[in-house]
Formats: sequence, C-alpha cells, structure tokens
Amino acid sequence: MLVERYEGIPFVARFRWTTGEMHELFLEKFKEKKIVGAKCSCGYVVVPPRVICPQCLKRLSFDNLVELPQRGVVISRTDVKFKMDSAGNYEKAEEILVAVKLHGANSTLFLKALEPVKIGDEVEVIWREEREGLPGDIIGVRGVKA
Amino acid sequence: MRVGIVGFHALPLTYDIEMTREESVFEAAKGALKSAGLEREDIDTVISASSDYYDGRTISNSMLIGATGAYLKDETKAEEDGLFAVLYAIQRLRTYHRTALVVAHTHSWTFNPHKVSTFMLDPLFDRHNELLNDITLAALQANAYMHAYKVSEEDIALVALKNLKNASMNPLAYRRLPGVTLEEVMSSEVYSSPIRELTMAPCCDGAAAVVLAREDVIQKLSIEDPVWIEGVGTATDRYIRDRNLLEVESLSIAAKKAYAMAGVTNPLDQIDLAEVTERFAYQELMIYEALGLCQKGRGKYLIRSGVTERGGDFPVNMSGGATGGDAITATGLYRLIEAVKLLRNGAGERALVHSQWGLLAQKNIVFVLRRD
Amino acid sequence: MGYVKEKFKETKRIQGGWNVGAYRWKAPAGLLDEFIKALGEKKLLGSLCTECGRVYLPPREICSRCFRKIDAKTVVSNFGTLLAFLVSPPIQKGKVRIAGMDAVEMGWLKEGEEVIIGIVNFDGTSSKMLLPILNVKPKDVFVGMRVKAVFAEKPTGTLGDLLGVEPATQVRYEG
Amino acid sequence: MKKVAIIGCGQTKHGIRTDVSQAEMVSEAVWRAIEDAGIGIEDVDAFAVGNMQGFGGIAHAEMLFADYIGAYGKPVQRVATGGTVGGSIAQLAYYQVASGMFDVVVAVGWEKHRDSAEPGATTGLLHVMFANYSYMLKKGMSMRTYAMLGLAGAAAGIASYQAAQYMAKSGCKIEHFDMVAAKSRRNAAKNEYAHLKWPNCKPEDIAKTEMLIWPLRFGHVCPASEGASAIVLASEDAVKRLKPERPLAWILGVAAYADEEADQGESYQGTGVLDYSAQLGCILSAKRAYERAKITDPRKEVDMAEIYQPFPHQELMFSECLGFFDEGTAWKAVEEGITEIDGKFPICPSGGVLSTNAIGSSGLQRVLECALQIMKKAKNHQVPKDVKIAVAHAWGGQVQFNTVTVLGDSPLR
Repeated sequence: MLVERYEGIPFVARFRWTTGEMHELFLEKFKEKKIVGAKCSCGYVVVPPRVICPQCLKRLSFDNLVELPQRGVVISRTDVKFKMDSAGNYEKAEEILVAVKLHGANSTLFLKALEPVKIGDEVEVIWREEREGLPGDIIGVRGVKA
Repeated sequence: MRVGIVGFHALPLTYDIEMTREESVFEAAKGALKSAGLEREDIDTVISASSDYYDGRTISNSMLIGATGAYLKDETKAEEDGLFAVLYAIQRLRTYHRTALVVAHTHSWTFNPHKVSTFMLDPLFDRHNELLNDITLAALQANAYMHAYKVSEEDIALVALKNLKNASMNPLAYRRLPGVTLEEVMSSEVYSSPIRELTMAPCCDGAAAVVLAREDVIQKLSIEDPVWIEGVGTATDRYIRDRNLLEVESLSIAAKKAYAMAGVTNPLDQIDLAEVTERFAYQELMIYEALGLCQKGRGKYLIRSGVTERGGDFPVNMSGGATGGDAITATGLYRLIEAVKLLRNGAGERALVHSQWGLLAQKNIVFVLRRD
Repeated sequence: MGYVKEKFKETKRIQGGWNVGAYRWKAPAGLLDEFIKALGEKKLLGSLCTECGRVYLPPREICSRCFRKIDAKTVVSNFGTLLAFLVSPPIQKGKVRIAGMDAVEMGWLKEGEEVIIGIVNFDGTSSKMLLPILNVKPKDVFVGMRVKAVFAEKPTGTLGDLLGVEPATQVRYEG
Repeated sequence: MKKVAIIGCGQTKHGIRTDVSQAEMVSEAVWRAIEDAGIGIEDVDAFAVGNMQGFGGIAHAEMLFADYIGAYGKPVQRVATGGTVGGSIAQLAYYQVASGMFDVVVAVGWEKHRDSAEPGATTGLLHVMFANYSYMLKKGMSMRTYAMLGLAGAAAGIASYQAAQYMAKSGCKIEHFDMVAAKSRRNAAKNEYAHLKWPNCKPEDIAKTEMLIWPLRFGHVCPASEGASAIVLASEDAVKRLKPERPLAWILGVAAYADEEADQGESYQGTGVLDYSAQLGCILSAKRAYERAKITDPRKEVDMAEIYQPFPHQELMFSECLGFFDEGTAWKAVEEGITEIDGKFPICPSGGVLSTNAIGSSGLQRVLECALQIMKKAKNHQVPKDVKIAVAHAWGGQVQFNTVTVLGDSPLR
C-alpha cells in the first residue's frame, strides 16, 4: 500500500501560561537583578521558588523566600552543536549549556554559558541590559576569575 | 493469577514508513492476534499507547478504534510508553477481563520527537532556554556522570558499539551498520558533547502489539508457550531541576519492586538477559547500576569486561536496543517482544525488560519475564 | 440576577507557541483521489466491505466492524436523507475568524447569510457526510428531508467539485 | 479482585484560574483529597493522572509537577481519551486498586486550557481535526466550505447535529434545553467549586440568550473552565488498616466501550456512525457496568446520576442511554421536575459539565460528585433523598467514548 504525504496548514498555536504569585515574584525580581528562591524548614532551597517543597512536600509561602547569591558552581556542561527551530528542524550552532547550582540552592538551573567553563568552575549570572521580568532576562552565566 | 504474553507482532522499524498510522497499527494488532491464534472476538479489552503531541492529533486514539480492533470493546489509551499500557492490561486482567490486546505506535516522521521533548519543559522558565531539549539534557547528565565516576568517552562508545553490532543482526532494527567500528562511533557527528549521532537512539516509525491472557484462559484455550510476567515495577522521579543527575533513582525503585514480586534476590544470577530502553548510550551504564547489576559508578566495568555483550554472562540488548531504532511510545513493546522472542528461542529462562518516559528517563518501568 | 462568576487574581503570563502546522501526516494513496475523480462525473464513489455489506462514503480503508481491509468500491446514489442540520445566525464581519483571518473580509462567507450545514446519509451507504445545504431557506429545512448532491458545473478535479446538497423533490399526497 | 472505596475527595474552584500555574492548580486538588481522606502521602501507593495535553500546552505535565503532588518514587500511570479522560482516570485508578497491585491510589484530572491564547478551547479541539482539514484543503476543499465547516466545527457543531437528531427522535423542543440549562445554572450556584452560576435561573432567562448555532443558544453552552479534581481510592484491606473516620463511597462497577469515530476517519475517510445521539457505546457500557455492579433494574436501584452534559440535550439523551428513562422521554421527566436537585431522580445536582467544564477534570468530577452525594458531603447541593447507588458518566473522543462508573454506599455484595 502506498501513501500520500501531506503537511499541516501554517498555524502556530499561541499560549500564555499563568505563573501564579510565587513565580510571578521570582520573575519580577529579575528587574532588580535579583534571584529569589524558597527555603523550606527541611533545609531545601528551591529555585525558582514554589508553593510546595520538592524535597519534603511542605507548603511554602512568601515567608520562605530568600535572596540567592548570583554565583554558583558548574555541575555539568556541554558544547551544543545544534539548535531546533519551531518545526523541529536542525540548524548548526556553537553554544555552551551548563547545569549550575547557585550557592546555597539545592535546585539545578540550566543556563547558557557565555564563555567556555569547566565542571567545578565558579560562575556568575549575566543579566540583560533591559529587563522585563521574563525568563529571558537572564542571558546566561560567565566564569568568575578566582 | 499469573498473566502471560501469548502473541505479539512488531513492524520492522523504519523512517518515513510507507504506511499510514492507521495501517501500521492495524497490521500490528492483526499480526499479534494471529500469532496468538485468537480472533478479535476473543479479546475482552484493548489498550492502545500513543501520545497526542507525537501524533499531532488531539485524542490520538479516536480514529484508530477500527484499526486496533477496539470497536465496541472496553477500550482505553495509556498516553505514554507501551509498557505502561501492558501494566494497565495486567491490572485489568486481574479483574473482569480474560484477554487483552495492547497496541502502541509512534511515527517520528510526523514531527521531530526531540522537539516534543521541549514541550515537556517548564513553560514558565526552562522552555525559554533555546538550547534545552532531551539531547542537551542527556549531554549534561552524561558529562556529570562521566566526571563523577571517571567514565571515558570510549566506555560510552563501547555501549553503542555493542548495541549497533546487535542491531545489525536484527531484521526489525532501523539502524543496521554491519561492521561498524569503535572509531566510527567515536568520530560520528557531535550533537551536544559527548552525545554523538551513533551514541543516541535514532527516532523512527514503528508499531507493535502484544496479546496478554490470564493463566486460566491460557490453559482453557490450550495456548502454547506463553511467556509469564512474573514481576513488574514502576516509579517516577522529580522534575529535572530537583533531581540528582548522577543516578536514575526511579529505576532503582522500579527494579526493586519488580524483583520482589518475581522473587529475584540476585538479578545477575537469576535473570539471564535484559532488553532495556537506552535513548542514549551512556544511559545504559546508569541503567546497569539502577538495576542492581553493579554498584554506582561501576557500570563501565560491565561493558569493558563484556558481561553484557552477546555471549556474555548477562547480555543486554541482544536486539540492539533503542540504539537500533526508537519508535518512542512503541519502544517498550519492541523491547518486550524482543525479550519474548529470545526466551522462546532458548536464550534463557528469565528476562528483564525496561522502558522509560520523560526527560532524562524521569519515569521507568521494569518487567521480569519467565518462560516455563 | 444573571451569571455570578468568581474573578481570580491575575498573575503574570508567559508567552509561547506550538507550531502545529509543522506536523505532517499520511493518507492511503489513491483512496480519496478515486472519490474526487468520480465527483467530476457527478457520481459518488464509496467503498464496500464485502464481509458486512457496509458502504462507507467517503471511502474507508479498514472496516471497524469486520476488522479487515475493505476490498471493493461502488457508486452510490446522489440522493439522500438529511439526518440533522444546524443553522448559523446571520454572519457578521469580525465574528468568524478562520486561521486568524476574517472569513467575511476574505470573501469566504457573505455578510448576513445564514449558513446551513447538514448531516446527509446518501442512499445505499452506511455513512454520512457533513455538507452545506444549498438553495433553500432555513425555515424550509427539516430533519428527514430528501436531498440531492450538487456538483460543480465545471469539474476542477478537487474535493470542491462536491458543493453540497439541495432539496430533492418532496413527494406528498395530493388527493 | 479487591473491593474499592473512595476515601477522599478534593477539587479546586473552577473558573478562569489566572491566579495559579498549572502545577499549583493540580496540587491544590491533590492535597485537598489526601487531607480529606485523613491520610498522609506515605500511605499513597500510586497515582492515576490525565488531561488533554494539547489544551494546556504542556506535554505530560504530570512529570513537571510530580514533585508538587508527592508522586516521586511512586508509580504514575497516565491515560488520555478526550472528553472522557476524567472518567478514564477514575477507571484506571479503580483497576489499579481492584487488581490488588496497589492499596491506595490518588486519581487526578485537570485542565488549564485558558493558558491557550486561541479562543475557547479551539487549540485542543481544532487539533482533533487539524490534520484532516489540512488534507481536505490539499485536496481542493474550497475555503468557503472550510469556513462553513469551521463555523460549525468543534464541539458546538457536533452538539448541534446531535441536538437536532435527538429532537427529531424524541419530540423535545428547544424550551426543554432551556429547562435543563437553567437547572444546571441553578444547581451550580449551590456548588462552591462550580464555574457558571446563576442563582434561581429560570428557563425564560436562558431562552433570552442569543442563538449560537440553531438549535443551541449561548445559554446552552458549557464554559471553558480551568480546574482540577482528585479522589483517593483504597482497597477494602487499606480501609481496614487506615480506618478513615468518615463516610465512604464504593465503586461497584466500571465499563468503557468504544464506538467508531463519528465525524470523520483519518484523512477524511468515511465512518459508519449515522446518529450522533444513538451512543451505542454508552448503552453497552451502562449494561456492562450494571452487570458488574450487580444492578438488575437501574430505574429502581439507582438513586441519582452525574451525566457528562456540556450541552443540555446530552443530559436527556444520555439519561436514556443509561437506562433511566425510555428512549425519547427524558424531556418529560425534566418537565415534571423529576431530575431536579430535590426530585425523585436528581441528575447533575452539582450543575454538571454544562456549568463547569475543565476537560480533564470533568469526567473525574462526575465520579467525585457522586461520591460526595453518597457520603452526604455535598453541602449546599446535597440532594435531600438518601443516595445508595449513583452513576457517573463521561463522554468524549470523536462522539464515540463513554465511561460509566457505578458507585454505592456499601461494598459490592
């Protein structure tokens, strides 16, 4: 049996996900170049902050918010050689992606590295010049000279 | 009440299959019934496995009711790996139902499954990092794991080489590279270091189906040579941000449950072979560890010493595993079917089957099979 | 009194998209083409399951009931029965958007027209088709009405060659 | 085969939940249910989850919030079947426990589809047919026909045909739809978790609303709500062990028979379904679920029902398929007030899907609401009559799936 192939008519479904109050505050603080996390009574520090502790499942509120240092340690890195467009097609790229634990935080953040870094390196968060309180306000991380 | 696998059928894995979604599912379902010597009328419940995001069709099972044989039957859809549909079938067979047909498919040609992985990212933060997807996340996990346990790129390549060699002997495999060398694996194109083209599973099109039945029904209908599901375990992990990247904790939990149910205390001794879903070659080493075949960080010794090679003490992925072709929701069923075939061919008495779902194998499921 | 709806606090929204148009699919080759070709000859071509005798229109490949591939084709009647219908309120500019475009501005729908769509069971088939009901006022449409297919005068070799259905002769007692 | 009880219920307020993220919304329902059961997360063995992922724009969202709902380290099984998904989740959870595989299971269903920027729920619904429409356009369907079908497309279109077919069979009129809709809005006003409430709504109020697509008015349409529902299920053994000090509801029988897709097959193929209001799948599911629940005469034995009715004629049509009234007569029962909250056979005292439709939540909410009535915990919308047996129904797919779940105040004999 042979098949006839067909493509979708051009259409991009748009979304506008609501953040909830805790995540909203997290993003709003970006405007002041601040990163907040939530510290649970069990000791776990989660970032982005959220209403339930991922470690012990206790409720977290605004009272649990803590400002986090903008420096952390690279726990892993990779040289990324491709990007995907919205249709899932590959494009060539030369970028570095890192997994970072900010000092004092237990969660891992996945961010772009703006220059080569190694596992164990100390890095700092680099902000966009004009910040709007959106995820894109963080451009990535850069190594900190000891 | 034991549950046995009594029939199965899997289409050869390929990319851009010359079949519609409906035709492939129909052929898989029909073939599985035929291999069990049963008719559609003998089946009490049908469970399909597919995912709307991979199919590009909301309610992905809605237009497949005729093709899966589910017309006017007690039907449902597990929206995840086919092994979860098998688990659900077992649960149903322990209640009202006597026989079950499980059908799974994904056609990766429809839309790049790696792009779908980005739709699993937190839309409030992670999804806005254009570099993040299942491949780059795997690269990060691989590097962290390699760094922590001094695993070399060659160790990873050895896993891929083993699976590629096995796949080249498997008529169902999509990627068959007879005579492939370690050098070829280690010089294949880098997607995100250390993940290379030949150290990751190629997404492809596939459809597979299995027929399951209760022990009393198997006896009554004199169905020959069933393969019994002795143990099953599954567990979920935390989202990627709050997880220890150095282990697959949910798989350890799943394996322990499956072993306990099957009465397995020492998997390396009591189980003869395994079919696991390694979307990336490094994952297979972490899977060895989570399955309790060795201690944490020592998976590399199993591959270096050839224990998991064909002919080794504990062959893993004699079919080539997902490295030979990954049809996403159907992949677990391909592993299951390969294990059943191996048992029926006398490769051993007991087999382990594993599949995963989600970012960095967030969810894992393990079966222990036995042939009397 | 009217509706009482609780308002919840607005929180920030994050934008994103899903490129649904980038998906692609497969159809059985030739299945619909034969149907379209027949439309050019002002005929409706269905597929016939020789096991159960059902005729599917448009053609179908797998018979759900018999769990087998359907193996025959047959021409069916151009006449049928209206099983159900709906009527849109008069179309207004700015009210109907299709794929982000205004249907009136694009000339697809006419300002003020009332669109009638029906479920039609063509005689001899086990299927129904959703088709526009043409050349009739909404008040004259009823469930059970006899209808006939309306084809394009000059066939273009496309699905568009079947324009819809219109009322067929309704036979009533005239004594 | 283990007997299965519902030992806890939790739901969020349904509406346009701009105040929370999808993860927060779902965890709200899950933790309420666990709290309501009086157990701890350590007592929970597994989860049954589901929604329609395209609607809220997150693939397999449960993976994202597994660590919000306490699911990590535990089995999570996911189902998705369209509008029926909530009913399918409840049945999955039932089988998880009845099989003896797990003792205590949390079932949760949700939808956050106002996160979609497309009007209403079109993103999700459109994609049922998006591939087919793409093919039809390729094959030369005119944009005029496409616009006409689009106009009548999605659920409201399908519902309109269904309503017309039901009217033709039963002789019921649009005014009966007004009655059902008004009842639903009135009942919803008594339900703190419902979305569209209209205290003391009268059929005349509904009749004043504009015609959306004949024969359905704006007042006949369900809202696109956001929300989540969760229930905790436990085996008889777990009930003995946990000793929940609360009334319980028991699941007595479940069934879900699938019919062929009604509208179109893959790539514009014909289907063999002529009557959208016939719902053979519902009739078969009801028959089998009653058998399993050892119910021989539903009219005598069943006390109330929660029916999946995003549009008013569906309450009538399905109540017949479920065997509560003779074919074509349910509208008379509505005229007589039999299905009112204080009637002889209350249907949808919660206000039903007509007043609250958060897709993934809706089907599960029907089961939850039946359980609340049996437990006598429905507060302001508690029916006065003593509920011993209740039936929860869900409908979905392409006019083709039905789940029927029978609940009772005591375990199956």
